[in-house]
Amino acid sequence: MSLQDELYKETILDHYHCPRNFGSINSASLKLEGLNPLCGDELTLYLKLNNDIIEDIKVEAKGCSISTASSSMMTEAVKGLSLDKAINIASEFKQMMLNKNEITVFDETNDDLNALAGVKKYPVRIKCALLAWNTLLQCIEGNNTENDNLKNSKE
Amino acid sequence: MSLQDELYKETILDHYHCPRNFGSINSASLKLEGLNPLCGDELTLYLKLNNDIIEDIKVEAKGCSISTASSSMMTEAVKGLSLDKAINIASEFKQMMLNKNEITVFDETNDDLNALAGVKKYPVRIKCALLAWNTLLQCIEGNNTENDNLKNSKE
Amino acid sequence: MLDVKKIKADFPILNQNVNGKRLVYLDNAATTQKPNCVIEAISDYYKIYNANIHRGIHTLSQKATQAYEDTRVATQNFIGAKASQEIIFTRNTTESINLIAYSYARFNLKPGDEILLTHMEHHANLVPWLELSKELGVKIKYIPLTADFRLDLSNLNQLITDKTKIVSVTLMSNVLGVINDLTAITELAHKFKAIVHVDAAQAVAHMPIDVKKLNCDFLSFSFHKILGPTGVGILWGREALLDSMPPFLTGGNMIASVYFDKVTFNELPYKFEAGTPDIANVIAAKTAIEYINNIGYKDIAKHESKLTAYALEKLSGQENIIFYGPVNTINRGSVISFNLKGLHPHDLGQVINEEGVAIRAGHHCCQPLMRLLDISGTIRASLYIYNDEDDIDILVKTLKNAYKVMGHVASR
Amino acid sequence: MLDVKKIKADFPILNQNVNGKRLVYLDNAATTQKPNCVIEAISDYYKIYNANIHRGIHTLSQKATQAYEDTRVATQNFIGAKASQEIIFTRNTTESINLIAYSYARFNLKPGDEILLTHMEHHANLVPWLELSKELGVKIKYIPLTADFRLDLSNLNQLITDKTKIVSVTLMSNVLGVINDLTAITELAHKFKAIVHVDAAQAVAHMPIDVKKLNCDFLSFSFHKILGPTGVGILWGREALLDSMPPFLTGGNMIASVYFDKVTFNELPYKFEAGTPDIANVIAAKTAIEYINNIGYKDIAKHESKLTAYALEKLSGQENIIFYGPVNTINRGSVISFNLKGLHPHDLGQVINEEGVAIRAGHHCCQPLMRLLDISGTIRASLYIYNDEDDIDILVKTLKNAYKVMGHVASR
Ligand SMILES: Cc1ncc(COP(=O)(O)O)c(C=O)c1O
Ligand SMILES: Cc1ncc(COP(=O)(O)O)c(C=O)c1O
Repeated sequence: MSLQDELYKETILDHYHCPRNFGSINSASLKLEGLNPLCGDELTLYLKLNNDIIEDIKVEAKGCSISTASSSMMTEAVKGLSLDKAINIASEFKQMMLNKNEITVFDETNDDLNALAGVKKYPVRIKCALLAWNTLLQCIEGNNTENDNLKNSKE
Repeated sequence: MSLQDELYKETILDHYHCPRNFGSINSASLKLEGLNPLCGDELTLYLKLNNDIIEDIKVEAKGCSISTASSSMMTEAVKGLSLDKAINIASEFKQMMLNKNEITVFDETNDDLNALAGVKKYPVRIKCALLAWNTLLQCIEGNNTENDNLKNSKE
Repeated sequence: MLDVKKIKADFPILNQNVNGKRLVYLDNAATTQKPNCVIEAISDYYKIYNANIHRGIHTLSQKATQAYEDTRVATQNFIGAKASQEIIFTRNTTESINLIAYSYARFNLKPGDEILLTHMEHHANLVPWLELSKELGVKIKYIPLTADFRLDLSNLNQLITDKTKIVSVTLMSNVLGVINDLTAITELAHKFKAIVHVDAAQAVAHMPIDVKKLNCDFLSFSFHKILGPTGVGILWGREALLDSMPPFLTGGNMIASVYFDKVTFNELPYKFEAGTPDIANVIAAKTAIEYINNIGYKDIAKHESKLTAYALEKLSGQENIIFYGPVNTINRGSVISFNLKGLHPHDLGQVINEEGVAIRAGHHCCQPLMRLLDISGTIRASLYIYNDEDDIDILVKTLKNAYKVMGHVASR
Repeated sequence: MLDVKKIKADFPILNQNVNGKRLVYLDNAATTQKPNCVIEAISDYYKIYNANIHRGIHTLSQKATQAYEDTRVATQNFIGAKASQEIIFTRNTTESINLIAYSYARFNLKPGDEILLTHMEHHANLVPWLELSKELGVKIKYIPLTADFRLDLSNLNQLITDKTKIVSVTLMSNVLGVINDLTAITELAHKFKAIVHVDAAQAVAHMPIDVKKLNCDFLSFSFHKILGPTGVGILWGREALLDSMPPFLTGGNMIASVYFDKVTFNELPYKFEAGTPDIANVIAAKTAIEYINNIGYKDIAKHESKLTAYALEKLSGQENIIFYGPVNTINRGSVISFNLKGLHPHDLGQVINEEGVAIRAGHHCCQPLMRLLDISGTIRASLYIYNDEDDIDILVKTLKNAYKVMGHVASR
């Protein structure tokens, strides 16, 4: 199998070349920077909440194809959802990337995410795929436990 | 070759069983404790000086056959000598034990010392053979540089 | 039951003569020999997938990283740890204890606090604390020994108080052979919120280690004492405890982000593993664990107990012998210390070595214990899975020769 | 001239396919491969004379001790040190630098004092000092870089003053490939009584090290970067300096005498080597030195220079390439960092790996330097004695494929 078949699938390259929801939100309710210490990939996540609903989400990222594509897919997957539902999807995604034995498959709505399953075969790249999702989870958790957006955004 | 031929020669065992100048000197001019950290052998060296001459020398030792025999031979070799001459013999002895290439042979007066040449083949035991001699050298040096016998004796 | 012949065949070093005699290796408490599979695990690494780990994207680096992390998981399971990130690879037990002293104790103890040790500790579990006591003004106390070489716990209530912050004890003495029951100690220590470190360096070869059952907070051992390579030890610590500690050694791999004026640290376990580790040996350590697990601690214990009983009996027949340690097999491992009256252990050791028998003579890194016993050292015969009764018989025969060579010297 | 074919045959790992392609190993700056003789030195130790060292009276222990100390002498000669006791064995360069920070700097620097580093240092030579600056309130200063990636010494007079206590610089950059002339730095530092540490981790593979000529006070490197085993590094220090320092790690072997309430330390080098060392690997390190000496640095330099010139030329022909480091062979080693515009180094590294070529992609433990260069990382191809023009050709061919797989992304 070639690298294109396993890792750099068309869907991934598409998101990589045209990342969705790329940019920043001026009046973000939540903002958090994420970092992959191993490779130096960085991103900044912006969330605009309406009560519990993710009304808007944007990502500024400097990263490899996997991390860029993953964050692009992440924004598509959680935009419009409640925070709880977003947490659910993020957990499912982490499950897909980290669980060696079980195979997670996303339904049609989130079909793009399935393209990232191939990353599992490249252990060092898993962190690239997880960066956006871990940042999302931390961002929501920080909001829940602290209710202190300013501090959160300064992390 | 057997152990008796190489290491535990008759001369050595004789000094081991009946160490010469064994004991302490009440009115010692110099006193110093020596220690072999690797095996825990300890000795206390006492010197009674008359000007520059080693008038009397005694050793209290708790050690193996090699360290006991070597300290016994040391006392015999330097008793009655000037400090300078004692330093010379000690240096020659160290030369014999540590120099891999040259062969040192002592003359008749100090013939017993030649018995210790076999220790060279047993590297861990060299320190046993050197303990008394190093203590002697340190004791004399301490006296020369500090002229402070009390401090020296408290080392 | 353990098949010694079969096991022996796995250890190439045992198949040789020393001083013209068959090698009888009885210095296992210092370091054990290595089976072929461990030696091969090292050369396989170098021959097939040697590469630096953790940051490499290429195939060799990924293989090496995987194998390195596999050992962490194997070690986790080996000692019943909750999470693999609780396993920190160090060079040896000594470094593990220094890590606790530098990164935990230095930041959590203040003048007047107390550290409790025992009279049977190895220098590795003495000197770091003595140094710390000088630096911080903390006090060191000791659990004394009973006449039969056991920990004397009768005054434990006075020894552990609310001043006690760290209790660090060996699970098995490398001189006396005794295995310590630590239940009362850990219980009382935890009552007073002290943390307990268990030095398992000697114990791990002889008995299964379970950090949950031991109820300790830190534990350390070295792989070279359980058939593994030199250069690898571990510190295990409760995750919350390790998380709360600042790093010890700093540099590459242990960081999250580095700027010219600030730095943030990586998560556990990497926070405590700075620089390129001893990759080959960490990987081979897993093979050592597998080898031991294949034999099983149950059979190891049975074999050791039987052999220790045999050795104690045969040695007891030797004139003038003095044992330092219990002369029975109750709660003791296969480490046997003794002297022959009127012979210096170094001379005795030399005579024994002459017959191809490797034993240790000296203070065994327990100088204070030697002073307590009023001796300069002992002869120590330590047995392991590849030793048999024949080895003991040869040892005993060498003893008979000792007085002939050395004569007898009344203690001076 | 160096016979690459013959050398290659000594390295078993090179004789294999990775991802179905012949392995082309170009990650030598991370760690080098090991010749058969080094691998055999390790297994010979375990198969013939494995034993714990320094205190053992038996034959195996004496053999092992001798071999261990032989490496010390070989290392002494290798770097032109005055005395073998100036060589301290550590796990790696990282530990060596920590040793200086913990045992020298902590006791000799006070608030307001300054440490001088450079902008091209590896995390190993940054983080220990940054930590120290937090603890002691000392200030870190940096020698900046010129536009052509060299140390900018034009303001050295402002950077080194009587406040400067430690200067720690790399002899060769593991990213830029440049070899630094340290003459002016050491001279000025010594004028102000600062001590100079040279990080030779990267340099030692490429050029002969002579501590007298370098005129430094400390020097460190890791053997895994010069054909030796993992797990062994050295710290060299002037004897008087090392003598004046308190020990770092404490425990067995580094002591003279231990009591329950006090301890005195052993002499150099043992004072700094606590616990059972990585005996097997220290012994095998000597074989690595011998292998390198047999080839000779003169031939190594010639080969590297020729190959580096070839690689720079071939790579220059690649569209969109950006080099980070001199595009000539003057005062530079065979470490070549670059990017292809519009490709992330991780993706490029992955594509290259797919063709059996092992290179490194990332920040190379130089995050601050990456920020300075305004990149997240580079591709780094580092060449050594077993590489040839064929390897370079294959690398260059893989680059041609990268845009085909990944497309081109304008920088965001
Ligand atoms: C310049 C430089 N310094 C220090 C190091 C750290 O070496 P080690 O990881 O062996 O401690 C390296 C290697 O990664 C290096 O290239
Ligand atoms: C009880 C005990 N603790 C600690 C150590 C030190 O182990 P290492 O030298 O591997 O650090 C030893 C072994 O010598 C030991 O027996």
